[in-house]
Amino acid sequence: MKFVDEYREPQKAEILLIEIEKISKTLNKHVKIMEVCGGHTHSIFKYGIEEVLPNNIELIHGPGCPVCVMPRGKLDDAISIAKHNNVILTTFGDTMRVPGSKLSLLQAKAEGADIRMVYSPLDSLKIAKENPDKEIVFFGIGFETTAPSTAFTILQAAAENINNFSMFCNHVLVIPALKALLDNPDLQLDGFIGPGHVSMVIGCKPYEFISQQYHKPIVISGFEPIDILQSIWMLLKQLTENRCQVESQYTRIVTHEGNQNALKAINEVFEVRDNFEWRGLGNIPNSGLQISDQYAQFDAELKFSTPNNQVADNKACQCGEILKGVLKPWQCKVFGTACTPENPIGTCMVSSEGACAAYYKYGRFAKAFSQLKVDENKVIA
Amino acid sequence: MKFVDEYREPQKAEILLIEIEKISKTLNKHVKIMEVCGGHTHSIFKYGIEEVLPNNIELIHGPGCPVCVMPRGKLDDAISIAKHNNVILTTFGDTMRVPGSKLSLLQAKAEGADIRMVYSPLDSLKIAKENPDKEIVFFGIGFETTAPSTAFTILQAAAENINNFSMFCNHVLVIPALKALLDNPDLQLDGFIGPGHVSMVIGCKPYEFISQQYHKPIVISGFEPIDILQSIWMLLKQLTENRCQVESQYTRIVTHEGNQNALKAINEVFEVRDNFEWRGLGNIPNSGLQISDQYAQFDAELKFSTPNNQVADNKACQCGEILKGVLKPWQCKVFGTACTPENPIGTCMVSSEGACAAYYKYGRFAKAFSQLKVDENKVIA
Amino acid sequence: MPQNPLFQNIGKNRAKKVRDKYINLTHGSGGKAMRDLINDVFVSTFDNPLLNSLEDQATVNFASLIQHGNKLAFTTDSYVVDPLFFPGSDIGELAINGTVNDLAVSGAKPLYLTCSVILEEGLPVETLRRVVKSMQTAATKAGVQIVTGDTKVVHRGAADKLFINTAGIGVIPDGVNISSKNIQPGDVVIINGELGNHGAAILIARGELALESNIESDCQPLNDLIANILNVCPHINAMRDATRGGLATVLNEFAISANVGIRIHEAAIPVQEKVKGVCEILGLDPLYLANEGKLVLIVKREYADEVLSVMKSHPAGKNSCVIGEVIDVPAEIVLLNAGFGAERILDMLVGEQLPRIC
Amino acid sequence: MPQNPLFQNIGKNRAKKVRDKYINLTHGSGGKAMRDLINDVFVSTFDNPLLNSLEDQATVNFASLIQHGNKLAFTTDSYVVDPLFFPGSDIGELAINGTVNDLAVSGAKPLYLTCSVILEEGLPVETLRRVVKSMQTAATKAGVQIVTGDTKVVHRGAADKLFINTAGIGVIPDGVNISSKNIQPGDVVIINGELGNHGAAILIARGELALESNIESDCQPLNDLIANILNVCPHINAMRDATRGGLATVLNEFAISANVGIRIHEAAIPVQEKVKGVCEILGLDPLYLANEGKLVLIVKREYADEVLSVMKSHPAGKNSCVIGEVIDVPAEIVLLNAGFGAERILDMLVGEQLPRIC
Amino acid sequence: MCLGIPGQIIEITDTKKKLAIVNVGGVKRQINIACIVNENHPPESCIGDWVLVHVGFAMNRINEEEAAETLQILQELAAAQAALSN
Amino acid sequence: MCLGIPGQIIEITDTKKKLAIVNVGGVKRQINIACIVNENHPPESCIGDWVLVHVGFAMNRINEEEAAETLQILQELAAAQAALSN
Ligand code: SF4
Ligand code: SF4
Ligand SMILES: [Mg+2]
Ligand SMILES: [Mg+2]
Ligand SMILES: [Mg+2]
Ligand SMILES: [Mg+2]
Ligand SMILES: [Mg+2]
Ligand SMILES: [Mg+2]
Ligand SMILES: [Mg+2]
Ligand SMILES: [Mg+2]
Ligand SMILES: [Mg+2]
Ligand SMILES: [Mg+2]
Repeated sequence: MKFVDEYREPQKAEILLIEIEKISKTLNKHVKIMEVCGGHTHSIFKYGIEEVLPNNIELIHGPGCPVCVMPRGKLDDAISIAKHNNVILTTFGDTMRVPGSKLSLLQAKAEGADIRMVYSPLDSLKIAKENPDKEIVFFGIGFETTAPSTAFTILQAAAENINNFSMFCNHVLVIPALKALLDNPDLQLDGFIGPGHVSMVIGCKPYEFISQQYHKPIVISGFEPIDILQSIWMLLKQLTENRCQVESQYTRIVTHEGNQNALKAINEVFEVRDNFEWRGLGNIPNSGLQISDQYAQFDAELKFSTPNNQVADNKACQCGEILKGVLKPWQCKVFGTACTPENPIGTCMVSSEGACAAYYKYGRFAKAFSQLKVDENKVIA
Repeated sequence: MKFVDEYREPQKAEILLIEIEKISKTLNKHVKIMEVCGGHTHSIFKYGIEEVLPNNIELIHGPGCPVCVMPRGKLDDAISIAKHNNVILTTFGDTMRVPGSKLSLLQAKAEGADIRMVYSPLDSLKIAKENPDKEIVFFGIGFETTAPSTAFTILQAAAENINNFSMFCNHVLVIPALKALLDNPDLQLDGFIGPGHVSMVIGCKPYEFISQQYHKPIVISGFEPIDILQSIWMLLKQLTENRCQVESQYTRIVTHEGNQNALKAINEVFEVRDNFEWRGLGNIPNSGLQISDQYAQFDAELKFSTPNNQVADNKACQCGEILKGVLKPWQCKVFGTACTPENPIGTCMVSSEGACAAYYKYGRFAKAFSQLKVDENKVIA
Repeated sequence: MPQNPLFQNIGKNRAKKVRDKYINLTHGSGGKAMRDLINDVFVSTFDNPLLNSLEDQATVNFASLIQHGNKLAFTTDSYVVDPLFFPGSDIGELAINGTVNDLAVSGAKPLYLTCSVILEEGLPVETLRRVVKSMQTAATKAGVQIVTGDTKVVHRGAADKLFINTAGIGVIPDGVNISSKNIQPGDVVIINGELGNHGAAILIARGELALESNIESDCQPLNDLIANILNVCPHINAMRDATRGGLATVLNEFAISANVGIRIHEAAIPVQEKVKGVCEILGLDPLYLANEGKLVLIVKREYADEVLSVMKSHPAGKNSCVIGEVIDVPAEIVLLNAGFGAERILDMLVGEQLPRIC
Repeated sequence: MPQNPLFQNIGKNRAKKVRDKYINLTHGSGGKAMRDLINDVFVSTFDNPLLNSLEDQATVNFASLIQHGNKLAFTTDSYVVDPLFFPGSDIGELAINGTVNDLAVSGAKPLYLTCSVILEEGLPVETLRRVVKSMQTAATKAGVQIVTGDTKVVHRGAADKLFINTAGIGVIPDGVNISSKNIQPGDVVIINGELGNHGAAILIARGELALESNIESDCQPLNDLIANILNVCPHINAMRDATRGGLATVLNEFAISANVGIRIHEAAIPVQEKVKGVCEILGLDPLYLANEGKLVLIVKREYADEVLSVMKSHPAGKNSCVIGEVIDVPAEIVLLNAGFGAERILDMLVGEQLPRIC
Repeated sequence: MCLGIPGQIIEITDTKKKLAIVNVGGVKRQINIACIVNENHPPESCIGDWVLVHVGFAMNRINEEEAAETLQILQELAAAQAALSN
Repeated sequence: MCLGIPGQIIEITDTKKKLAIVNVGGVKRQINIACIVNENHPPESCIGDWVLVHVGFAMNRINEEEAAETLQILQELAAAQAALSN
């Protein structure tokens, strides 16, 4: 596949690894790089990138998985809406196994709630038209990447006058979260791998505060292994050259200004919430979106009363520390024992973009493997 | 079971058969007795009574099976009601396999109509309460035996203010049908076995015209084999004694005046239709019931528009002649070949109360069996 | 070996207890949740070496089979009964006994069964556990092992709670040749007890007709009874369990298959008073009602007494009796003798007495 | 014999064609409608002497079995795939090939299958006929006979259209001993072609995701391919068809069962471009996608070339290739080599990729 | 269709709606007794009554004396037949 | 969640609602192209465009020149490495 296969070729990875090796030697210090986006976390583990990096390059996995940062109370709210007799809750597959305080959506579905996975929020409108007697509620989650699609969906519903559709809006914003992270004194980072698809919408400009106020370099990156390796290399170069700039490796997709149509739709349909609770990170000011007054008729929060409880995380759960990059997954006591992808305690164990799930699923024993590298049994070089 | 087992004892049957044998010899002529009620037809075949009667006593099977006299158009109407998206049609199991012009209720159900068998019309009210969003329509059929139960059901619906219940009323009356039969010059009968359960409601009085105007004897009978044999014996006695009276063998159930509560309910809820079409018999004046104006809100004919077509019977079908007692089932060309209980062409082949079905199911080869009576292989005497 | 402590946990982490209260789609996905369900619910209950290997198939040496006879019997039935639990039995016991009986009526010693379930999303896991335990109890009683299986989960509304399929194999002893083709005029018809209990029990348990009674299903394995019969009389002509469609259906199948007539005698057919009550209320005929532990056998008249006496001495045959005889004409017809000289045809069932009884 | 002309018609009247357009409850009642359905749809299509006797079980002499080997293989699977017909195959072919393959992977020659169907009231009879014909076509192709069966009909809404269960028996030749317990470090992993076609085809056929592609299911019988392999190399260590849960699941099952590790190489695993496309769009992994004609086998390295060459010369194995090797540590773990020195765990599926694919 | 079956009323469940439990050969069901009650025979007095049950309604009380009389006729016939054959 | 995948637009199905068919490795789906159209680039002109697809939307056009440049850097690195190792 064009624009995919080229960025997965092992030979290219090897070229970059040689450069990274070289430059990390010249740096001669331990370097902590945070990949902000869960998509990157997933790719890093799927392709085993962490394992092939020099020992002094450490990747810290950031809070950029919308599923992982979803507080339990919000799940409970979604379930309470879904349990209404005449409601069909539509949602991306990613949310199905996230534990609420009692149930996940998957379990609520098993108990009888009509919950349907959709590929696109637009599919909800089709379901709404096919089920005029039902209320269709889309469980909107995601960062700036996804917000344009839900905004356009609401605009489309308004244009077509679809009155039995609404959205339970839980969009979150990357920039306020990054600010919160950077203000955390526990966390010492040397640079960031920037979220490629969020940046496709918002452009490179909004990151300038990172280089200007916090003096950290950031490279906005694509999601294929070559993209990520190249971004790491670019970051290391900034570090050796004592630069701290907003650079983009993902120039084939990301522009400086972002996508104007997408931003316009977001601004039209949504407004920024004063405060939004992130799992593990607590309330972050101006970090969530809600549906604007003009489109209030599509706001499920106004159509349905929800428990709207703040539910404390499981005591054992260290997701907050994981999301902040302060702890490694295996430092959580329940990692891989009580907390596994099949029975997650925290959200980081649910989506394969969560650091805990990624470690468990792909790299559980990565340290162990390093001892096993030389293997005479290999049949394929 | 009390009031049942006593009337099924073979020894008692043998006593009566001896008397019948004796009396039929003294009569010394071919005697044609019509059992009016399908319940009798069913018992006669189930217990093989026809076979054990003397050769000069012939039983003619009358039109007293409410399923058999149902015209195809009425079935089509019921199906058209059932096919409404929000309708649940409730019905006695007996009607399920009756062929309409295209489908039976069983087939309409298979094609998606919500049709439910109930034991009692009252069960429809329960279904109505459990399904407030649906319209529940009871397919009311039956003679005077059944009309009180549907009348009380409507009274109950009115008392409880159940607005999503109605009835498609197809009740028919025995007396006008008997009059029509007696006026048919083709049919020469010597006497009637009267319908025991219809008479339980209407009493013995309404039959007096038969003895007084048409000078035929009638004995109202129970449904067990002893009841029927005793009634035949009583009829034969009237014939030898040149009497023609309304007698009752079924005195444990039937009174002279009938059941006043039942009659009152019928008169309150229903009124007599000027005309009603009977399958095979055509229109018979004053032979059907419809819901009275006072209970019009429960009249499905007013709630739903139906095709209301008169549909001609299949050309091969001789049901009319069978129902009038003019032909024997095996004289119909399609009997047992194209027309079988599993694929009935006419209604008389559907219910086991229909003469054709009874012959096919129980007595198809009765004539042949008479040659096989002596059988040395019998292990049980 | 690497020393990472997490690494040591692998084995322990692999097979888990099912913690979900309700079956969900992941339990049929082929992944971990399914593996856990299979291990925790099925394998731990059915627990036998053939099953525990968890290959895609069970394998048995012919050597161990041939000791029982010279022919293999092979059968299958799906069970969709509603409700799942009913007085006297449940779908699990039924799924074992039904298939055991279909093997046993060939004279076979039933040996190995499969268990394939279709689960509806939302089924309480506890319900499944109960059913599976009931299957194992029945299997133990019947002396069979459940050696391989399959699990599917379908969306809510795509199945009704739980369906089970069991297939079975057994071995027919040398010299036993049971087939409806063997039936000859002069043979007698024997049954092992009262008819219609299962069908009546299900009907009442369903609750739709609001009937109340303490009728219990007759669900029971017949293989031990049959082994006893074959012990004293290997020359049984034909044998079948009277399940869906009841006695009337089995007799009609026999009559058609052997091109003979069969006459039975109403007065000789045992039916419980309560079952008669249900039939009278609803206009049903107990001869068409389903049974799940009723044997119909056709033997030469000369063996009848011997067979009857061994049957009566077995708990599953206490009320055994002769109910009729095979005749030459009319062929392919079953006759019912009403007792006062009258006979009538007992035809195959037309329409349905009851759906979802097995 | 009596001369009544009606009497002469009995035989003819007994077995009828099914005239209904849609399945209704009487087709599962045990009565005439069911008999007609069985005769007209199943028996007339599957048509073989073992089935045609219409007893409650099929019987086979051991003598005819033993000629093929010394062990019996026995398996079952239920098929609930939605939709019933999909590019490249349908539920009927699937129900034969799936069970044939579960037998064949033990090295057995598949011989006899059962066919048990659960039909939803309202199913077009024509749909059932198509499925049954497809079963027979597949059975003929695979060289097996359908020898016994069962039919149930449930109310509309109590099942989704049509479910099939097939159980199967086959015979394992002397000297063949295939079991995941045999797997040893040093063995190599071979598959017979591109992965994920079946799962992707079903997903697209379902239409819910509004994807369009001409991906066809790989549904095919593997018994002939396997017989060829065993011909040149009876010493296959382990073999399994990669169905629900995909290649990843089979390899994990192997690793757990044999207490070994397995390493596969991403670059060596064949996946069609279109299947990759579906996976990329939906975030799925082709290694977890279902297949219905894909064999995973583990052989000693010394046999690999020979096995591969016989596989490649068979139509069902044209794209066969070695994809990995068995290692001693980490035990019970499957590793995926990404190609530039990086390795990661390929775990069992958690959650579901797709429901109702088989 | 005109199926009717004898049963005995064993319990009154709702005097207002006139509902009772009938026992038919050991099987119980709730039925409506509106057809058989009046001022002289109120619901409470129906316990023990034998009735003819049709589609969930008690249609009439069964007259035990009349029932006995009907059977009595048969006994007389039998006696006469026996006398004759002796 | 932020999954995006390159595909090529092969057909415009609804210019008003801004719907088009995208081809991803031989698999087609209808997507919304509202994010990538404006006066200068109306729907009709999108055929042949490579776009990044996310939850049924074309989020951005893919810049082929930029893509080539990114890879060019790698080639240069490779060349340098080759030179070095020679
Ligand atoms: S292991 Fe589980 S509980 Fe612990 S931090 Fe990770 S997701 Fe949270
Ligand atoms: S055989 Fe059929 S068509 Fe002929 S009269 Fe009887 S029911 Fe009517
Ligand atoms: Mg069977
Ligand atoms: Mg029991
Ligand atoms: Mg069976
Ligand atoms: Mg059987
Ligand atoms: Mg399976
Ligand atoms: Mg299997
Ligand atoms: Mg194919
Ligand atoms: Mg399988
Ligand atoms: Mg398999
Ligand atoms: Mg069966």
